[in-house]
Amino acid sequence: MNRARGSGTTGPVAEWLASDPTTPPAPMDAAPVISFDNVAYSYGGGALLTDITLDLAPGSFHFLTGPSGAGKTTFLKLCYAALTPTAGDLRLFEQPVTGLDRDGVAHLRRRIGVVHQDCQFLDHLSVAENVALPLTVAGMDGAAARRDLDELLGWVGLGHRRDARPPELSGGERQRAALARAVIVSPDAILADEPTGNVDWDMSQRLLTLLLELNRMGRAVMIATHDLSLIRAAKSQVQARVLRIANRQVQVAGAEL
Amino acid sequence: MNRARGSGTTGPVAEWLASDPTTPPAPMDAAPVISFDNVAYSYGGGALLTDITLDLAPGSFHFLTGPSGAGKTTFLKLCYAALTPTAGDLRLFEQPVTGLDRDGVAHLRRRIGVVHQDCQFLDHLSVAENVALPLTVAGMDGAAARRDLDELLGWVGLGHRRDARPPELSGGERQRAALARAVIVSPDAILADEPTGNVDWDMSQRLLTLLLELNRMGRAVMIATHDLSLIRAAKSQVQARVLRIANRQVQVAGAEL
Amino acid sequence: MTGGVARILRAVRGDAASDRVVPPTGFTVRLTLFTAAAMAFLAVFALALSLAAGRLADRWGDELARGATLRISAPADQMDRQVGAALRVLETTPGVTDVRALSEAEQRELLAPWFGPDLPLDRLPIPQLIAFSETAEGYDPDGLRLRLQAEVPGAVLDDHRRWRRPLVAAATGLRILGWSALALIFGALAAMVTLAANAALAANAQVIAVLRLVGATDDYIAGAFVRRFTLRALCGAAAGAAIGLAAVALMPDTGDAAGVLTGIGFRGWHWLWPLAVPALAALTALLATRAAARRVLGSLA
Amino acid sequence: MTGGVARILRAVRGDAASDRVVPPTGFTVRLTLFTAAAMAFLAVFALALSLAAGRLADRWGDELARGATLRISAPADQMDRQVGAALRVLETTPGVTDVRALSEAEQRELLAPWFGPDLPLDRLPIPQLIAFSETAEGYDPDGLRLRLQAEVPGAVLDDHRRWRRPLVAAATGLRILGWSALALIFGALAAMVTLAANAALAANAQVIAVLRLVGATDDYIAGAFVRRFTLRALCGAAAGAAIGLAAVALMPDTGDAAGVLTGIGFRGWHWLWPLAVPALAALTALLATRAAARRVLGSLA
Ligand SMILES: Nc1ncnc2c1ncn2[C@@H]1O[C@H](COP(=O)(O)OP(=O)(O)OP(=O)(O)O)[C@@H](O)[C@H]1O
Ligand SMILES: Nc1ncnc2c1ncn2[C@@H]1O[C@H](COP(=O)(O)OP(=O)(O)OP(=O)(O)O)[C@@H](O)[C@H]1O
Ligand SMILES: [Mg+2]
Ligand SMILES: [Mg+2]
Repeated sequence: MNRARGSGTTGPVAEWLASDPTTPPAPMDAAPVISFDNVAYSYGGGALLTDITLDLAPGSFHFLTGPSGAGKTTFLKLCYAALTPTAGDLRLFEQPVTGLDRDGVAHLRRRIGVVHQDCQFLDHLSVAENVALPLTVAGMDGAAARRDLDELLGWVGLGHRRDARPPELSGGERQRAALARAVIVSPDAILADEPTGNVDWDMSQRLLTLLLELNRMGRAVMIATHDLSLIRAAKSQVQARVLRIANRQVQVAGAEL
Repeated sequence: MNRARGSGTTGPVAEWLASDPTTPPAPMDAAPVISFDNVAYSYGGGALLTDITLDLAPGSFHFLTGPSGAGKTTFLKLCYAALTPTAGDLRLFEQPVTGLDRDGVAHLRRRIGVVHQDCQFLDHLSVAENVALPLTVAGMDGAAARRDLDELLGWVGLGHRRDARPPELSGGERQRAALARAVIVSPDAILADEPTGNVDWDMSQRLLTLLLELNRMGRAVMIATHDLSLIRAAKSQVQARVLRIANRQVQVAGAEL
Repeated sequence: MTGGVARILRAVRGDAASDRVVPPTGFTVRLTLFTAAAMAFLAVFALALSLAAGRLADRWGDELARGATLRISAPADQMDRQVGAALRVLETTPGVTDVRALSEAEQRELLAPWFGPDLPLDRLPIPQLIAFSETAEGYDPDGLRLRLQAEVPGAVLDDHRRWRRPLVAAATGLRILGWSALALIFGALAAMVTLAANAALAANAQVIAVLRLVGATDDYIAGAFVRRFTLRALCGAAAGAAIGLAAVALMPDTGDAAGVLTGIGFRGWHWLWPLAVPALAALTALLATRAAARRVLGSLA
Repeated sequence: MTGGVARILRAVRGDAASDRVVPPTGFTVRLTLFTAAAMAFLAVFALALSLAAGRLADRWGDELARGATLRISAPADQMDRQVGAALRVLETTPGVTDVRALSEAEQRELLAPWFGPDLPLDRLPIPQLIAFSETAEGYDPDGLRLRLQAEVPGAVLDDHRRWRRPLVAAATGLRILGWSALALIFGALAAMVTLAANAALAANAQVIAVLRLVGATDDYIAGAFVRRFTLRALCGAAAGAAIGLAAVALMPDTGDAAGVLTGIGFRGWHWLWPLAVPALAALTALLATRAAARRVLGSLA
């Protein structure tokens, strides 16, 4: 895809949430957002992940499962260039990660929204400022962006907490703020690590809806989770692929899920 | 109860795990471990919790549920004196928390094992040292304690990671280490905040078993969670009470769960 | 107070477990080490300066300023009588001591630079000099002048006071400057250690939270920080003081000729003073860190 | 190099957004402020000391040490001839300049402290003094003595060299001491700012991780830290230098009499020197923080 993102596409939350659910998904034969070719990773001891060959197309929706400690977070970190493969060829937006310098990685991150498993914030800024951080860093915080911010905070149920400091949030509120921060710039790819581990069922459905809408607008979405009911709920609404990490391999899970 | 805990009872993990499941529970009419009398709490704005009147008996098993942001973590923090009630009378081991000085709180914490929602560790120590930290602080780290430590680490599936540093753990591994740390001294009360939010179903059953064993030995256990299947699984094995926070009140949920 | 001392001693004695439990405090501790060394180095210099200035002030005050002379010019036949009268006057003046007429040899020595060693003193109408000292209380030069005018008409009192005052004032000022520099240096050390300890404690808020969670008391947590900063301040200050002492010892000593700074250095038991610097630095660090730890721990839940 | 300067300027110019995004760095920044102030204060003093020592060394080297005297004792009838011969010898000696026989009034003034003002110079066999100066190259005292021995038997050369050398050496040593103290002070400032910046960066590892996660570049992150530390160093050093200047200005100036330290102070355009101290401190802080930020950011993923 490689579509240049001008300021016009900045955080159009209103647009996503109002978007016609029948909008056709982005063509699946476009250039992959993330492309693994025989990638392996090891933290120094034995290999944790080997032989990963996989393409994430724009507009695709993936779940990532596997037992605790299997390597889900590690896999996601490879996807946003926080880790570099120990072997194989990994391309993000068609650029090989091994050829990226630190500034290259920084600019790449602006096209990828990430929800960390342990959501981290700038504790001296308000929740609203934290959610708007990707806009601030990219120098895109205009009036339109601010309107979108309000709407997004309302959707994830943080409208009344927008002026709180992150340490004053509950666990679930932090996760929602992290998700809001990840999607505020409407990035080309959204990677979420257990985004619903600390929220109740109703809220997890709300968050899923948000991600589904973004996916319908052509964004690639990948969610690492061990919550099978979340996967089932999503599968009823979108054509999602479930990846399973087992025996150091990333496999596409069958229909049993 | 107020039973003095000598060094003989230090971390007898072997004992719990091998303990006869028919061991009679501690008498429910003993003095309550934690006793709320018309307690209220507010972070400064409106009241978050009001009118809490509740006793936690030794050997009792409680679940705490409620939507995200309802006050589950806040309630637990009151239970281990990290917060002081803004109104009402709260007693921990029959001592009023308002009469406790900082050293009093410190000594109280040695009788209460806590699993924080965001598990925090000392990043410069190994996982094993972190799990043994309550023993170290209390000056009880003898050879027996070290044997128990190994067994406990094995049970929560961290035997092979014992020499890793906490930042090198996966999200689920951190939660398991936090639970192990909370139970290592076999404290009189165990308070766990979403202890299974990041682990898969099999592991959550393993962790539940550990807590059930401790409960069978007379320890009071309270688990805040939004995972209804965990509650269902526990209810089939123990007489657990489910508390639900709604409308700023802590209510005992009916049989519908 | 003794309870406080016992607590301090207990705090310093150490506990390997609690030392290990608090993480290496990296830069802030290195900063303390460095600051203590730099401050001790400066303290040794300030000390040397103060002591040298003190010696100078004493010397100027005692010898030079308190030595005065009386010059008697008279016809040869009246000389002995006038000298005798002057000696009597001086000996009865309160505040005057060590009165002594200069011998011929002494006068000759004083004049040699000007007239060469073979001056025929006996053939010249050279005045007689009477040297005397002043006690600590001093004498009244105007009263003395009046008495001499009446009894010894040929006497001229050479009072060194006119250039004594600024000199002694300068030396005393220098000594005050040295001691206030010392106070300033220890104040700066205390401030820097406090800030460094605060920074270390603030950076370790999570560590403190974890330790409180598992039941560590404030003393246990603070102890590790206090010991670490005190020990680093002691080591740093010892190194700094040693370097400072070496530098002072290496300074060229040109004796009295060259004035104040070149006379810097320690004499006799004064060499013991700089040894107190590391101890004082450690004490400063201990108190500063304890105060900081107490404040930070109190502010955390 | 100009690219580097442009980058530095860009870094200092500031960006409100990135300044806000980095949290207040509390104690470490306060530490920088304080350190810069203390160091600037000391730097001003060291500067004053160096400049005063420089003045002293120049004066001793030029005036005092280069002045020498020749004393001629001779029978009255030979005096004029010998003085004339001595003047001729001196005027033809390389390295000797400003040769001048002292007038009667000058000799009287020199002797007044000893003999009183009404000394009958014409009736006394008083030697004649000839004063002369030495050029920068100096003269050969042994050669001069030999020539005088032959032509002016009554002449005695009073060469001040024997006490000139240690004095000039001392003043020069003092000047070197002052400048090395300055270098040391700025080195210490750089070390402390580096350590403080490192501590600040290390304490903000989470902030940096969050900023990197949302796509902030290293320059953006480092810029906020660099600006903050540079500004604080500038402010602190300005305050410290101002206090130092005030202290120097308030020191009692007893003129030449009191030697080195009491003559401390700035003369003429030398007052401009201390103004450079804050600028230099800011530059030091800028470079130190930039280096620290680059290192820490590079070590974080
Ligand atoms: N920095 C590191 N250094 C060494 N080992 C690491 C590091 N980070 C993770 N690991 C190890 O790699 C394995 C995979 O970790 P990862 O975080 O990817 O698991 P995960 O699938 O996300 O698990 P969870 O569901 O518990 O979050 C774990 O065993 C973990 O201990
Ligand atoms: N320190 C604080 N200051 C102000 N408000 C706070 C503070 N801590 C928590 N809150 C607010 O109090 C409410 C309850 O928080 P709490 O953490 O107890 O919720 P919770 O039930 O644990 O939620 P979750 O399931 O999301 O963890 C939340 O709205 C939260 O924003
Ligand atoms: Mg993970
Ligand atoms: Mg919570």
